[in-house]
Amino acid sequence: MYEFFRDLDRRWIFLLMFLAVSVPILAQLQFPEKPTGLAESTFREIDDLPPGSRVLLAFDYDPASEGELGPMATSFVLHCAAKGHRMYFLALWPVGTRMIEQKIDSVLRADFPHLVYGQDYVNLGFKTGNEGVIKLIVSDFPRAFPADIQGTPVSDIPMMQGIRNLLDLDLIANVSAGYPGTKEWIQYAVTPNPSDIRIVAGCTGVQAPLMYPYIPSQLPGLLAAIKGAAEYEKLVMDRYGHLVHAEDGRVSGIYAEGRRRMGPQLIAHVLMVILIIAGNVIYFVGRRREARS
Amino acid sequence: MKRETLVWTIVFVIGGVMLLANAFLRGAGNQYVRVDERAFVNVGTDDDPKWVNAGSDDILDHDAATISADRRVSWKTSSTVDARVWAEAERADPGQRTIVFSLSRTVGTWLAALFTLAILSFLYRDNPFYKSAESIIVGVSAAYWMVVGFWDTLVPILFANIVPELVKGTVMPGISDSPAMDARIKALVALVLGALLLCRLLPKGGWISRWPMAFIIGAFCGLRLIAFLHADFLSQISNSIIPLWVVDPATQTFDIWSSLENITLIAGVLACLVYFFFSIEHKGVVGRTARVGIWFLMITFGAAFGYTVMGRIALLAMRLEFLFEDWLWLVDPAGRHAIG
Amino acid sequence: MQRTVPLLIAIVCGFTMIVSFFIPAAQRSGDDVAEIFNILAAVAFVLGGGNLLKIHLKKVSDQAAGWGYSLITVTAFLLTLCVGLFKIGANPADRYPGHAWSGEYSETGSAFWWIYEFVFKPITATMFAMLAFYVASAAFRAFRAKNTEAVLLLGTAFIILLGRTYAGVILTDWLPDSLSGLRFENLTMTIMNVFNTAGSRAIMIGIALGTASVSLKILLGVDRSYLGGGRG
Amino acid sequence: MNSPERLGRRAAACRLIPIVSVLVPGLAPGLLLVALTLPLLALTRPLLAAPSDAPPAVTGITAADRWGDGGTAVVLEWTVAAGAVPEFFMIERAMSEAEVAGDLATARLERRRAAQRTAMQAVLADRGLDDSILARPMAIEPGLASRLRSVRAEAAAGIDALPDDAFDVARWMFVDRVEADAAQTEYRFVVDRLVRGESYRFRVIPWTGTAAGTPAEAAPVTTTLEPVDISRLWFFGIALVFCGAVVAFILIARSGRPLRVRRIAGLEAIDEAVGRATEMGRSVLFVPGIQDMNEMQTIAGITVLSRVAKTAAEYDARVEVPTARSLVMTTARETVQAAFLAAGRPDAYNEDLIYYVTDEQFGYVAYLSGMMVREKPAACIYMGMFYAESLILAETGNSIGAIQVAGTAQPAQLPFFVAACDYTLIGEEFFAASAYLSGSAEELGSLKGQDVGKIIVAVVLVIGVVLATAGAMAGADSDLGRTLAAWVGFLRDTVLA
Repeated sequence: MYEFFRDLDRRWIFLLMFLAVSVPILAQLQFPEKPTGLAESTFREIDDLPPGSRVLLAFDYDPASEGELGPMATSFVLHCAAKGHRMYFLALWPVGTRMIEQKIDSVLRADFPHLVYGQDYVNLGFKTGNEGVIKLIVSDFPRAFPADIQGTPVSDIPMMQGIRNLLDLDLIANVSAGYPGTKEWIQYAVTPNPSDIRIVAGCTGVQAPLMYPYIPSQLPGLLAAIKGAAEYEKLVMDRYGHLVHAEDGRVSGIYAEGRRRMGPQLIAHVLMVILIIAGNVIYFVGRRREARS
Repeated sequence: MKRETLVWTIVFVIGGVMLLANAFLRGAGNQYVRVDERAFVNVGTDDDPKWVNAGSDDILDHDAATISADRRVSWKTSSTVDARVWAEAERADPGQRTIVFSLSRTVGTWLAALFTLAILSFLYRDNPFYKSAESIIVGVSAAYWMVVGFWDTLVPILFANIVPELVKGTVMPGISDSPAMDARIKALVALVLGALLLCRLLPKGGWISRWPMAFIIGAFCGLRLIAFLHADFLSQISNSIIPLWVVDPATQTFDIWSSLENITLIAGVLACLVYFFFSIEHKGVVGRTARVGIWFLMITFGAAFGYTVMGRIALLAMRLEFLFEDWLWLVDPAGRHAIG
Repeated sequence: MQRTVPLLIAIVCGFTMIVSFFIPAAQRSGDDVAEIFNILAAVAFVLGGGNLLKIHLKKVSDQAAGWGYSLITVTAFLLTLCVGLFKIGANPADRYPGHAWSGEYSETGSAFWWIYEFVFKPITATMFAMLAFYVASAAFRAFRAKNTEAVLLLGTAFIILLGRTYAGVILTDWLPDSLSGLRFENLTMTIMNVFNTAGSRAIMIGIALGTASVSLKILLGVDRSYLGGGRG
Repeated sequence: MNSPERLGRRAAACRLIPIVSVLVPGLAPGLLLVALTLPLLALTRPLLAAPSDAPPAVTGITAADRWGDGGTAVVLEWTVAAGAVPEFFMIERAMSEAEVAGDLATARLERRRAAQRTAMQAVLADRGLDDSILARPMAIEPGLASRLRSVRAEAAAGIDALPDDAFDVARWMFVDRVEADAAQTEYRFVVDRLVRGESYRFRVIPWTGTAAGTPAEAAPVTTTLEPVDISRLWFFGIALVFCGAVVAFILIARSGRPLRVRRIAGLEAIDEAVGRATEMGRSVLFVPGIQDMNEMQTIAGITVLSRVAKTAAEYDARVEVPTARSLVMTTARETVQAAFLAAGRPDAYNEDLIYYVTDEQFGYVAYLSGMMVREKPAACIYMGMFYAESLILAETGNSIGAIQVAGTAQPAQLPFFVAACDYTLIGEEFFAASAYLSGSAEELGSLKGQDVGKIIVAVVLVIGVVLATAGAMAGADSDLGRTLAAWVGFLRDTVLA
């Protein structure tokens, strides 16, 4: 028995890992999520705003990180729509516009058909210039975005009336996969105006460690990787899930994407932990046997 | 050995039959595309063409009836759509031609799935499927980066500055035919160095290829020396200049936790630096400090390991989702294939 | 001659780059050198690709062991090269419909795109995904509490791994608020902000010094091994 | 306000009606009203924006080229009257003729397109058609097409006839926003990222709440180029001290004085690994990372290869070097050939063992994994820049039971090498490896120079931290606290900038 585990063929471990990831996908396993502090504070930042507040949704990511960030973006949009906030979409990444359109299609047009473009949400599209754009909209929004993605001047868009600069918006919700992203929003928008601009963000696992220094004073809410996405998704769906149920009670799969992707993640992490423990048990048993002999 | 071969053959035959049945009975793995036509009309002369998009308002400024067919150009583009979209279009208008089945992309999806399986099979042991996939990727990727280097570097930076007329007339109609002087000089220098580099192929005089290598290594040594000292060295020191006595700005009282954190941070940086010290053997006080330094490094490594694991599992999950969702249609959580 | 001239070239180029950093008029020279390097690297594909062909064709002609795989490599290489260099299946750019060659070589729908999408991407992505298996096997095999260093390494990884799942939340959620610093999520934060920052800072300072020192040795001609000579 | 501008605004008002009604058919009437009033609001905006509480204009504004740079920055200075300090200032730059002309051309084109669309929609509406047929313009019947052609020409001519000032094109471009402080009356701001040798005009507008004061414009200023970048002088000094220390120790070593350095465990392992490979009759695999020759880690890896190859030549072991870059292959061949020559075994050198695989990271890894499993090298040495492939290589190497020594300065990959290899050279140790392996006194001298660098870090760090701590203990409001904070600021922003 001990010998078997000591000389364990690593292919058994590979098989376990394969099962740990594939079974939850095939079974569409979902686990309960117990949202942690950061996801809750992200939720509260958006939820505590009075209905009709203005929320800037900055989608700075691309299809490569869609796996981790897509569910966050979906939940942000759903949450804002459910609360009746006005949504201002923009992107500092060129392909960000595609991500915006995708979420507008799959969430707003599909489940909130009563929302009106130009009144409840507007897609301002992509603007080149990285942090320069952020600096500019902090003081002069219409100069950076004189028109929306279809070229309609902002003066003709009802919900853009009275938007002089970023300080006129109530919250920034940023989904970020790198540069430019959350770090730049914090450095150039929040840091100079700590009392006027608030931001919550969702970012990839690789990015997350770099964001911790900003919590909580500059960054009150952070969703880190797929785990953060799943927790926030749960909070939003628990409170507002009834709004997106179809007549037959079915819910579109996109609203469970985060928790679904967390299934393989959780099992695989637990497997990793078990493997570390098992490895050490074998090591110590082996040491004791050696000592005895 | 014979017996093993037989077992594997049976496994593959049964698996293959099931895959084909899944494909033909359920349409699993089928790919559909939306076809769009792009058409342009030359409203200028043959020598000085002026092209107008036949799908835009601008074409209305010209009398289309008078433009002969040989002055029109058109081609089709296609973009992948979900099977559900195709099914809906078919239901609305049977036999429609805008959203159609794509054989090349369906074959591609199958090929991609088989390659995925071939690579994964290496985990069991080395085998002909893995070897084939490996041979293919070595050939394809070497050529891929050569093509990228040709079209993205050689053509726009080298050729466009050395033979601008030729490049403008063929592949990059948008460039200027009189490039800036400094761009030309740069391109010429690169051309000469490149030619020297290729001297390696000559039977004699291969040593001359050391010149361009010396240029590269020398120049980058200079650049990196400055860049690392300027960016990493100075900025890391600058970021570490923090007070060990932290006062909470809100309450104006001593903040013991933040102070402890800062003290640990500075002590950690200094201890790690002692570990990297080469002049003194790691004994006595220095040895003990270096030991603390190594502890900090180990915690750093543990943290990086833990954080990276999460992303790696997500990568595997994405690959398996491709197999189960896009290829086999075993699961359909987002309702992409649902027909009916 | 064979060794002195290149050494002089390296020294002159290196010191020119250093000096130009302090002279505003020359501060862009680093970008120029980078551009020239890119061109040289692209030219060098001739050497690399030629070598690849030479090795595999030799195997094929010798009928050496596994020559069939070499044949596959050569075929895949030449096919991709032709498809990409001749822009097969790529349409002209919308702005220049009259120039058949003006299109993007990797345009969606072109043959080169097809190879990228259905051959290159799945194989490289799966190779990348293999890491999930290897981290598991490394965790089982290498994370053993042999000494203090190993305990710290695996302990930190353990906390972070657990803290990133539901399991971690359950394990420490009962802690009262006065001990909230010990909850996995807060522990993670302290590890990242204090220990990880200290460790990475020292590593980065060390790397900067090491890089500068190696550069200097080369520019002073102390280390000439890159020229295939000098002391060794 | 002149009449053409009114005309322009009215044209804009006409244009937006169809757009809005397309968007929200149900709400069209209400929105129409909004849409019609918006341009009016826009017209009255200048009137609303200058209420009586607008802050007074700034005085004494000057713009000067910043000395000691590449002609990329201008220093603006201005003052405000005490007691009338606004909330913040907006800095603006006058746009150049070319910029204005470009914007104007774009605006004209857009306006023309919109006017033509509107005119066409009117024609179509008369015939009871909607504008969906415009999606396929080539299919429109000739009679209608010719009618559309004529209204398009009319509309275009109408827009072309408008003078330039009918277009609302900005003449000033936003640069930055400067927060004001009630206790401060003199302000200084550096406008960066300008073009050398250009003439610039700047203006400063004070703002309080939503009210803007009158802009104050500075005299035009031309950016000039200076021979030396003075902002980098401190850095020059620090670099000089460090490089001087390295050079000094190399000279000391040359003079023959013995230098002592500590041992590094991983390095002895390299010779051992090559020896073991020889005994077992198997090869040594050397991987110089996946980056090109412009990366210092690759160069450092090649210098280690040079020693490995020499040892291998002496032991008569086989060293295989697959590379991911063509230039690395070229350089590695030179290096190994020379090493065999130096070891007195030029005949044993085989060029074909150093070969190019592919530039693609995972293609290279796929090849290496397969090759390692098939050829089972006895020792695997990884020295250079690595990314995600580090663990794939190290785990595969482990599975075939090879001795593995790794060295990299890529912090993110160190954990994987540390976990899976027998020995790992961490960061700076990796760069020191070639000096150790060569055993030459000169190269060991350079390591002493690096230690001087570490002493500089420690000294500066301790001084800075002591100053910052003393400042914090003295309190930010005390004079001492302020002075110390200023010193820390000088250290961080000027000396270490």
